[in-house]
Parts: sequence; C-alpha cells; structure tokens
Amino acid sequence: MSKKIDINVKHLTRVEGHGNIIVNATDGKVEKVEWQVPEAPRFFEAMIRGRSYEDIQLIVSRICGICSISHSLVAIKSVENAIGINISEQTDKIRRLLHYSEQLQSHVLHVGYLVAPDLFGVKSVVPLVSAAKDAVLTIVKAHRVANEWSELLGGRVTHPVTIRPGGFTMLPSEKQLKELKETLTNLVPDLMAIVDVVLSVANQLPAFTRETEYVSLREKDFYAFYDGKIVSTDGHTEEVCNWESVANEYVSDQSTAKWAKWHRSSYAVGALARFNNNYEQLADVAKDIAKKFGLKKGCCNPYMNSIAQLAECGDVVVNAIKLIDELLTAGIKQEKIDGKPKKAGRGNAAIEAPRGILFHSYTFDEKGICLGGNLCIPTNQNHGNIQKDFEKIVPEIIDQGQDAVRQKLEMLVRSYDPCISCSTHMLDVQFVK
Amino acid sequence: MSVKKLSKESLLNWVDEIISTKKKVYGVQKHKDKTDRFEFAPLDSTADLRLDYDVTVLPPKKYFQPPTETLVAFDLKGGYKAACDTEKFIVIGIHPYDMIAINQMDELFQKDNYDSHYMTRRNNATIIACDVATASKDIFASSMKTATVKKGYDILLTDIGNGYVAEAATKKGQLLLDKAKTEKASDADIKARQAVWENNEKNLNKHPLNCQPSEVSELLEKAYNHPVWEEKAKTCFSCGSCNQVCPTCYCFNVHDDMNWDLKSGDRKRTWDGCLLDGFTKVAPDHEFRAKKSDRFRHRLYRKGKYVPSKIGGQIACVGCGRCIGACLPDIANPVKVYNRLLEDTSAVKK
Amino acid sequence: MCECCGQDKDIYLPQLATVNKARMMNGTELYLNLSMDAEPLDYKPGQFVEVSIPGFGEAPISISSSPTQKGYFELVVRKIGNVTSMIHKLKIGDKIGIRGPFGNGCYPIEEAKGKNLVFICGGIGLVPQRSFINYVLDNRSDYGNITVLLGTKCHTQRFFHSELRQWSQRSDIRLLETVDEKDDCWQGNVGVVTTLIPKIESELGSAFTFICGPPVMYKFVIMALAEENVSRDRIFVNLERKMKCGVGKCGHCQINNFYVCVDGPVFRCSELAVAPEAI
Amino acid sequence: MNKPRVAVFDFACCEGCQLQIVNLEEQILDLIGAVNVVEWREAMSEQSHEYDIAIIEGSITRPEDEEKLWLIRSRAKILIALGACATLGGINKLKNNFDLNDVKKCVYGKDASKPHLYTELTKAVDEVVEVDYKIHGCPIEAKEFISIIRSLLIGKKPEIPEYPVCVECKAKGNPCLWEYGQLCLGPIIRAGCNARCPSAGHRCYGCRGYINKPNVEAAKDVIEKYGLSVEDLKSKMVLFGSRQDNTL
Ligand SMILES: Cc1cc2nc3c(=O)[nH]c(=O)nc-3n(C[C@H](O)[C@H](O)[C@H](O)COP(=O)(O)OP(=O)(O)OC[C@H]3O[C@@H](n4cnc5c(N)ncnc54)[C@H](O)[C@@H]3O)c2cc1C
Ligand code: SF4
Ligand code: SF4
Ligand code: SF4
Repeated sequence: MSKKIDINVKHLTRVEGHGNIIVNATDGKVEKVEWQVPEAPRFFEAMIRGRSYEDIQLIVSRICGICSISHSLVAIKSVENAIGINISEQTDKIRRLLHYSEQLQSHVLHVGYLVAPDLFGVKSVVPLVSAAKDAVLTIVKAHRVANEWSELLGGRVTHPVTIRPGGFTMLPSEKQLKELKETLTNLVPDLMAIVDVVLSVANQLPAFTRETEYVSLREKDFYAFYDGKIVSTDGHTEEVCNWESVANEYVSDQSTAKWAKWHRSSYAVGALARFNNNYEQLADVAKDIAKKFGLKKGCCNPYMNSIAQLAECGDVVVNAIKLIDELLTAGIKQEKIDGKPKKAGRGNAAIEAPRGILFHSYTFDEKGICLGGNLCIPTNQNHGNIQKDFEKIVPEIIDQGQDAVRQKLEMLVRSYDPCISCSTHMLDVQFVK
Repeated sequence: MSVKKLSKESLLNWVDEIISTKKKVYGVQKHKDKTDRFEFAPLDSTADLRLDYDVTVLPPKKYFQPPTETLVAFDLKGGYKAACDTEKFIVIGIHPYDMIAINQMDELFQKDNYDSHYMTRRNNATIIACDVATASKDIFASSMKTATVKKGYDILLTDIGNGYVAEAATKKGQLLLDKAKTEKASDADIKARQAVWENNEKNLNKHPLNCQPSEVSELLEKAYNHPVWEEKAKTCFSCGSCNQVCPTCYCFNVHDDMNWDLKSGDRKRTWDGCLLDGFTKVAPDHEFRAKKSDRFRHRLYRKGKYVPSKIGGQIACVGCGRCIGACLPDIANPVKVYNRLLEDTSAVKK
Repeated sequence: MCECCGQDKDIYLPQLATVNKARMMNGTELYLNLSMDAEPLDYKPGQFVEVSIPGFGEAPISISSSPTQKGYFELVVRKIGNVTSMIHKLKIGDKIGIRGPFGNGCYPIEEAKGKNLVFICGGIGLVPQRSFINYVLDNRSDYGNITVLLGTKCHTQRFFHSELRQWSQRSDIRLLETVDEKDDCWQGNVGVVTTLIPKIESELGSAFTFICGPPVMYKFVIMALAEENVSRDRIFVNLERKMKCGVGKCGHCQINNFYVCVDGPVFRCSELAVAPEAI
Repeated sequence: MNKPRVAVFDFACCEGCQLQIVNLEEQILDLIGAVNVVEWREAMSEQSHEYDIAIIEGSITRPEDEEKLWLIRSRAKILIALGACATLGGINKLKNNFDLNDVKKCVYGKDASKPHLYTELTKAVDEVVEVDYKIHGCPIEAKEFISIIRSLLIGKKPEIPEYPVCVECKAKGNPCLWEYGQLCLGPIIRAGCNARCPSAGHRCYGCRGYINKPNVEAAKDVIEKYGLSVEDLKSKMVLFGSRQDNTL
C-alpha cells in the first residue's frame, strides 16, 4: 500500500489572518506543496482615493491591528514626504519612541503567545498558564508594559490617535516619561526571564537552513527600525523612493495577497533580516541574548526569526531609555503643528514593522487630496519565501510522518510572524493519509 | 475671625507647606493638554497654582460629586455595604460663583433625604476660595449676584495687588491660616478688598440679564409655551454638554458593575444630563420627555424656577458661563433665553 | 450607623428582606410576600420601595399590601427588563435588598375619611391601589362607599383572582370589571376602563377618585371624569416615572417642579395644574 | 452553572479588536476562568462547532463568508458583532463608494479578474444575520468589552450607551476641540470609548457610529459657523459611516 501524506490546514491558527498549508505526497514523493493566502482582500489602495491627507493615517492604520503603529507612522512619513511637511526633532524622537513600543509589544505577543506554545508542545497559551504560570505572567507583564507605553504616546494601543501630519496632538509630560523610563529599566530582568524560558525549550526549534536574500532598512545612527535605506544580505542598496523596484510585486494564484521578489526568486524580511543586515548596531544586551541561542549574523534558519525578535526586544528597551533621556534633557515643548500641504506630488516612505520592512507611497494634489497610493506589506514580501522554504523543507522531513510535517510547517509559517490581514489575511494546513 | 494680609511670597510659602503636609490638595492650574485653559487638578507644586485664572473647564463639583463614584458594594451572598470616600482634602482657588453653586448643592443634597456620600466629601473638604481676578469671556456672575460670596468657604483670598487679603470663615480655616506668615490687614487693605468686590459685582457681566435673577421664576410662569423653546432646540444636539459642565447640575445615573468573580461588584453613580435622549425613558420604551425642545425647556426651568423653589428662591444659574462655551450650536446661554422672554412679555404688556 | 460618615442612614444602602411567598399570578406578574430581616417596613398606602438585585440594579415597586397587615408586605412585579426579570427568579427563602419606603405623596387617608371612594385601575395599576383599598376595608367604618373600576387588556392578564372574587361578593365594596379584548371565555364587560365610568355616575359627585394605570390612560379617564363634573381636587393620580434613586436626587422622575419619588407618587390632580408634563 | 462556550471568528478586518481581548493582559485569565473559549483562531489551535456565544469580528465581503456566517448564526445562542467592521462595515465599507471593478483594478491591475480576488459590496454583520449585541469601536474598548461580557455572563442585557461622545469628553474635563478648529464628530457619535480621541487631542472621527437620533441639521449649522462645509463633515463622517450617510 502506498503511503500518502495529505496535509490540508485550512486557516492556520495562532497567526494574524487566514492562511492555508497544502501538502500532498505519496511514498515520500512530494506532489504538491503550497502556501495559500485566502484572506478576504480589502482594497486599501482603492479606498484612500479622494481622501484628505489628514485621513490617510486613520484609514491605513486599519490594515492591521497588530502593526497599526507602523502603518500609521509610515503613512504619515509618506504623506509628509509627498506634500512637503517638516517635523521637529522632538516629533521625530517621540515617533521613534512610539515605534519602539510596538516592536516590543508585537515581539512579546509573537514569541510569548503564538510561538511559545509550539515549543512547549501545547495548543495555545491557555494550557501554558497551568504548566508555567510564572513565565506566562512575566510575558503578560512585558506585553502590558509595552501596551501602556504605546497608549501613553499614541493615545491608544491599536490605531493610534495622537499622530498626525506635522506632529502630535498630545504630548507626554516629563513626569510620565520619567515614569516610563523607570518601568522600562525594571523590565530588563523580566525580559531576561522570558529569554531563559524560551532558551529552555529552544531545542524544539528545527535546524533547517536555506540560502536566502534578507532585505531590511539600514540607518546610520540606529539599529534600523524607523528609517533608513533599503539593503540586502546580497549586498544591494536602494533608496526608499525606488522601493517598487525592490519589491516587484506580482499576483499569485495561491494568494489574495501579492507576492514580491528582488534578485532571487524570493526574499525575506523581518527580525532575522534586520539582524543579518545590521547586527553590529545592536545594543550589547541584544547581542548577548542572540549569543545565548547561538544566533549569529548570516543565519539562514527561518525558525530563528523568533530568536532575532527576542534579541531585538533587548535593543528596543535599551535604546528607548536612551531616547527618553535625550527627550528629558531637551525638555518637552508644546509645538504648534503646521500640517497644511505645501505642494502636490508623490511621497514614499519605509519603516520596519515588527515583521519586516513596510512601504507606503501616496500621491496628492495641491489641496492634499489623495490621488492614489501603493502599499507593500512585509508579510507579502515573505509569502514567496515561505513557499520556497516549504519546497525545500518538505522533502527533507517527509519521512517524519504527517503530524510532524504538519507541525513543522505550521511552525515555519508562524516563525515569520505573518500578518496576513496586513498582506490581506492568514493560514491553514491541509494533509491527507 | 480676623482679617489677615499675606504677601505674595508668604502665600506661596504657605501653599508649599500645605502641599507638603496634606495628602490631597487640589488647585487651579493650566489645563494639562490645552495650556490656554485652566482646570482643577492635584497640585504637586506651588508654582503651578494660578489664582489669576479666568474660569476652569469643569467646575469643582467634580470633587464633591465625582463623575463616577461607588455608592454601595454588593456581594451575592453577603448583601450590601456602604462605600464612602472619607479622605480629607483641600481645594484651592474656588471662585465665588462656584462656591455659591456648592452652597446650593449642599442644601439640595441634604434636603428631603440626607445624601451621606456627597455630604461626607463636603465635610471632609477645606475650601480656600478666591475672588475673581480675571473675567472669563462669558462670565455673567454680576447679573446673577454671584460675583462675591459670603459663606461656604473656609478661607477667602482676595488679590489686592500688593498681596492677598485672607479671611478665615471657619475654625478649620482659621487653623490652616494660622500656619501662614500673615499680618493684620490694614484699613487700606480692607478697603482695597471692598473695591475688588464692588468692581466684580458690577463688571463680571459679559451677558447682562435684563432683570433681577429673583424675577426669572415669575417670568417663566408665563413662558411655558413660548416659541423660543422650539426655535432654539432645533439645533440642539442633545449632547448634554451644558449639563456636564454646569456647577449646579447634579442629576445622575446609577448602574451596577460586576467583578470577574460574578458574585460581587459595585453600584455606581455617574453624571447624567436632562438634555440627553433617553433620560426619561422607561421600560418598555416609553419616553416621558421625548421632545428635544421639552428637554431644552426643562433645563432652563430647572435653573430658573424648579430648583429655586427648593432653595429659597435663589436662581440655580450662577453665571459662570461655562455652558455658553460648551454649547456648539450656541443655544445654551441662559441669559439670552431669559432676556428674549423678557422682551416678548414686556412687548405683550405694551 | 455608617462607620465612615457617622450618619445613621445611608439612603442608598439596601436592607435585606426574605421572601416568604413567591408565585406567578398570570403570564407576566409575580406576587411576592416579603419580610424585612431587621426593622419591619413602616409604610403608608401609596408608598413604594426600591428592590435591589446585585449586579442588575434597582426597580421602584409599589407596595401592594395594606399597612394594616403586619409582619410582611406584598409586591407585584411585571417582568419587563433586567431587574424585574431577576426578581421573577426569586424563590421562597431568598434574600433581597429593599430600600424605602419612599414617597411622601401617599393616599389621603385622613382627608378621605367619611367620603365615598372610587378607584379606577388599568391593569397593573391595581397593585398600588390595592394597598389603600385593603386599608379602607380594614377600617371600613371610617369611609363611605367604595367602588373599584378595573380594566384589563385581556382576561388572561387578570390577577388577584380570589381577592377580586371576594370583593365582588362583599356588599361593602363594589367591583366593576372590563377587558379590552373580547374573548369567549370572558362573560363580563368589554371595552376600555373609561366605558365603566358612566355606570357609576351617581357615585362620582362627592367621591374621592383615585387613578392608576398605564401612562396613556390618565388623560382619557380625567377627561371622562371632567364630563361628569368631578372636581380636580378630588381626583388623585398615582404616577410613574423613570427612577434611579427614589430619594429626590437623581432627577429622572422630575415632572416640572415635582419629583415623583418625594412629592408623589400620588398627586392631587388640581396640584398638577402647574405641571403640564404630568399627564 | 456550566461555563458558557465562546467562539471567536473573524472576517475582513485588521484583527485589532481580537487584539484588544489579548490586551486584557492579566484579566484574560479571569476571562478564561469565566468562559470556556472553544475556538479562537488568532490565539489557539483548538476548534469546535459547539458554542453558546459567537463573537464575530470583521465585515462580510464574499459569498463564502456569508455562508459561513449563516452557519455560525445557526449554531450560536448569542451572536455578538465585535468592532466597527462588524457593527458598521467599518473602514472596509469605504470601497462601496467606488465601482467594484474599478476597486479591484486599482489594487490588482490586470489580475483583477482572477477568481480568488472576488469581492462584493462590504456588509456589516447585521446586514447578513441577526445580531444580538454590538460592541462598538475601531478598535473596541477592552473595558467596555469586559463589562458587556460580564453582563451577559450573569444574564443581564448589557447597557450600551445611547448618548454621544461629548458626554464622556466633558466629564473628563477636556476643552472642546471645535474651539481649536477641529471638526469633531463627538456630538453625533455614540459614546462608550470614554472620549478616546478627543482626550488625546484628536477629533472624534466616528468609529462607534451615529447615536440613535443624530441631529445632522445642527451639525450643518455648526460647521457653517466654524467656517467649514458640509462636504467636510461628510467626508469625515463616511470614514466609518458609509452605510449611514443618507442622513447627511
Ligand atoms: C413609583 C413606581 C412604582 C412602580 N410600581 C411597580 C409595581 O408595583 N410593579 C411593577 O411591576 N412595576 C412597577 N413600576 C415599574 C417598574 O419600576 C419598572 O418596570 C422597572 O423599573 C423596570 O426595570 P427593569 O430593570 O426590569 O427594566 P429595564 O428596562 O432593564 O430598566 C433599567 C432601569 O431603568 C429604570 N426604569 C425602567 N423602566 C422604569 C419604569 N417604568 N419606572 C421607573 N423606572 C424605570 C429603572 O431604574 C431600571 O432599573 C413602578 C415604577 C414606579 C416609578
Ligand atoms: S447654566 Fe450655564 S452659566 Fe449657569 S451655572 Fe450652569 S453652566 Fe454656568
Ligand atoms: S471635543 Fe468633540 S467630543 Fe469633546 S465636547 Fe467637543 S465635540 Fe464633543
Ligand atoms: S472618540 Fe470617536 S473615533 Fe475616537 S474612539 Fe471614540 S468614537 Fe471612535
């Protein structure tokens, strides 16, 4: 009798959005491996046409609940770029600080709530509560701290309301910033505790590698999250205004989300891409975390993306504290926002969302009415790479049987921290015997 | 009790001392978000205190009847337990019109049935009032005879230019004032204070009322079916903003909140407003004051007639002008309505 | 006495009562017989209590029993929303929170002495009236003729069956009933309660008339009484409004100058001349 | 008492409202203690068809989603629409202002006619099935979510505000943003967010939908007074009110 494997995961769980995994194999021979994105398409580029430059952020923030801060910030940067609005140094700093909060929040959520259950061999964070209550409470605490931080600066955790073209509608007080600094300083030991918990089960991360081109931003003075040029591990560099020639988006039959490719047939973005491109700029504490897991620059194991995220959490906290110090030294000043359009034209901007590089472009007329836009979301850029990973890993592990194959593929997709509602929406694996 | 004088400096030192020794001190300061406005807020530093303010966004009623407060805690097994705010506190900078509003509330919350929640907070408060130094853009306290105040506070401060005249009206106030470096107020100081009072009684009057406030009640007797209610209420949002900011509005809603154990919880009261749609709605779906114009009229009757009948005829609008600024369609101004009625009824007389 | 403020009474604090009897009277009305655990309820006909269900809130409910009955009091509750639905789940022996009695505007016990009394009730409006009716029956010699007009939507919604039967059998009280909807099982009058008024024309002249029923009823009954030349200062109405506190603070029950909770719920109709919102 | 079984489903949306449930942080343990979550794709791998309460996030844009929703409705005793996408159609409804073919072309270009990119006019959940309760907001407010869920758990009909945002805004002591030149929709939008946006200095843009009787005439008057046009108001309003804009 021939041994058939038929994996059909419809709507993969513990990911943001809807995705399916299909694997068909007979007697160890792989017939079909497919990563599908059936999320309902949402048409943001179409919806923003005719809207005022002031409303763009409010609309596109709704692309994704998890990375709404990144979407909002990149939209505003792009809008400002298009219509010629300048911002103050203070605004830039507070935006960066706000953006850090999202990295922490999203990374903790991803590693703690979505990936950790895989490593512990359970189906969700709920059973983890009884198995490792303290660990879960620490994760919850870190997550709460990050959220309160977002709320302080953004007015709300999800879909921030304080940021608008030209500046902030509300500023934190110096007292609040001091309190934040103290909270973040106290968070470091908790973060280390989380690192240790993950370390204790890190042997569950599959050892798989595939040569990959990793793409991210690079910035002079910072480990790039908020701004920079586009760079890749293949040594290429590109200005943000030319991002469309990097992403080269195309429509795949497997997906309601668009896919992307640059020099190779696919590329990867995300924490591991940033890590591989900008390792040197990481704060020491982040490098230490990476070392604990043996994660080194040049790593091509997609499962290690979660570890790169953990390392980044360290960087975020340390650099956020530095930023707060700078803000406090300068003193918080109330500013008058001059957000009126100065010119017509197209603007481009990029930012590193927690799950990878994110591009927004908009074109406005001289009144600031949006004529059109183009957005390219990190998860879109990873879809092609996930497919390529699938094609390599499935033959390598097909002997381990249906359940193991299914489990590893689910974990693989999760490790990319996909945001499928972003790219449109998410995941589901299907297997048959 | 004697009248004292404080130099500006000794006032600051005194407030410093109050802040350092008392747990809860509230004072007027710049609004935390909009720095061109003022608010009552916890006073952390004397430097933030602004006794020269014009008007605060919300009246100090929030310390006596907070926007949300717990009345009773309940437990499915054990029944009910009264919840009471018993902390002592000090409020610095209450203007005469707001003080008079508090005096009115005191009467209303004791009348018929003694409200221990309001009254406990009231009794635990030490009020340092201060005379108006800057007229706000909509104030009409002079018209309402609320530009100066004679009772309710523990200490009254009056800025006379070269310092403050301070008068304690209660023992509590006297004890507190004793801590300040004061001198006896001279005749000239007392005269200067009198001048401030006289000036305020005349000049805090951006919207002059064309009759005595005590005559409004009678005026309203003839105005129930006047077209002004319909006309004005046409653009009323029923947003209750005029109610929320008013120092003499005290209507409330009550609701129960369960805790996660689903066995215990709190019964809370929150500010409500008679302008809101649904204020009089009962099960199943009957609304007694369903028309906007009726609700609009109700508020002005409450201020001008109904509440006065409970508190010895005093008008229940203290002329702070907050509702004027709070009302987007600009229909809330009580003076405009009362003056309009005056014109029409005197026109009828002629 | 309250530990924190030293007041002897917190007007918002319910006192516990125990359910002695609970039974459905028809599809929607529940009869409750209650006793206060500590001090007995000292009330007058026409007063109401706030019934409290933890987590759900409070509902003002008229006391239906007469204070002449000692040791317990009775309520009748229609299931209509959150609180009343929970009241309907009460069982014998259950504890419940009660505040009150509230209402200063009660039935004019003294003034009505020696007068003929006419009670006009619509549906559940019988509930508060019953308190005074039974009070009068218990002090029968103090009062003149008693007439009760009762209109119900449909005969299945009638309640207090045995008590109504007793009244109709007594010679010292006259009960006339009608239902809005014609039905084969109902042999009595059909039509709204106002159709009964002409039947008692002779009673009305010097009588005190008491009205209680759904909001729409008052206007029509008062009009019908006006046709019979009944003076407004001998008409009393038992009003109902939204209430949140029951103690004259929350403002919801205000009718012009009156608070139903402290000035009512029973008002003399002539006094309501200054309160156009009342009827 | 058996713990009610709760299932969470999502359709076209950003999943931000589910995220607010995750953001309950420590309280999520209380939630899990009080209900039995049997299906919640974003957070757990278990799945079940047996549930009492179905929580629906997202708007409906495809026939297959409609079918799935009917099925959920037939299984659930209580169906809750979670967040603006579900209660109003949300931001997704903006696309209904355009011709659908044009919308697809704009995003997918020459590939627009591929079958898996099929879309229909966006619908709120109650345009497809009967909804028992709506939890408003984009995203929902964790506090309100908790209080509604607790109400349902004790069998009480939750109290969802009928009054406008201004009530909460004023109670918080905010100066009105209109005085600072912002076209705030507070007076005609349902409260419950504790005036989230105005408190952060940003005008309310209406994510909780109109109150029951919005005075749109008054709104027109007011914007004129402030030197703005009804068109301005309309454009602000239709961010979340595409379905309701006939009132404007
Ligand atoms: C003086 C008085 C006496 C009453 N006597 C009786 C009686 O004997 N039997 C009886 O069945 N009903 C009586 N009612 C009506 C009863 O109070 C309401 O049916 C009840 O409050 C509905 O509450 P709920 O929570 O079930 O409904 P919901 O619709 O859930 O009401 C929520 C809240 O709104 C308020 N509310 C709603 N409807 C009314 C209403 N009609 N009157 C006052 N407040 C309301 C209450 O505060 C209530 O808690 C009386 C009302 C008043 C004012
Ligand atoms: S009615 Fe207006 S002016 Fe009068 S006290 Fe109230 S808010 Fe002030
Ligand atoms: S800022 Fe907006 S919500 Fe607040 S009071 Fe003004 S209009 Fe109302
Ligand atoms: S203020 Fe308006 S836009 Fe902001 S959360 Fe509330 S309802 Fe939504």
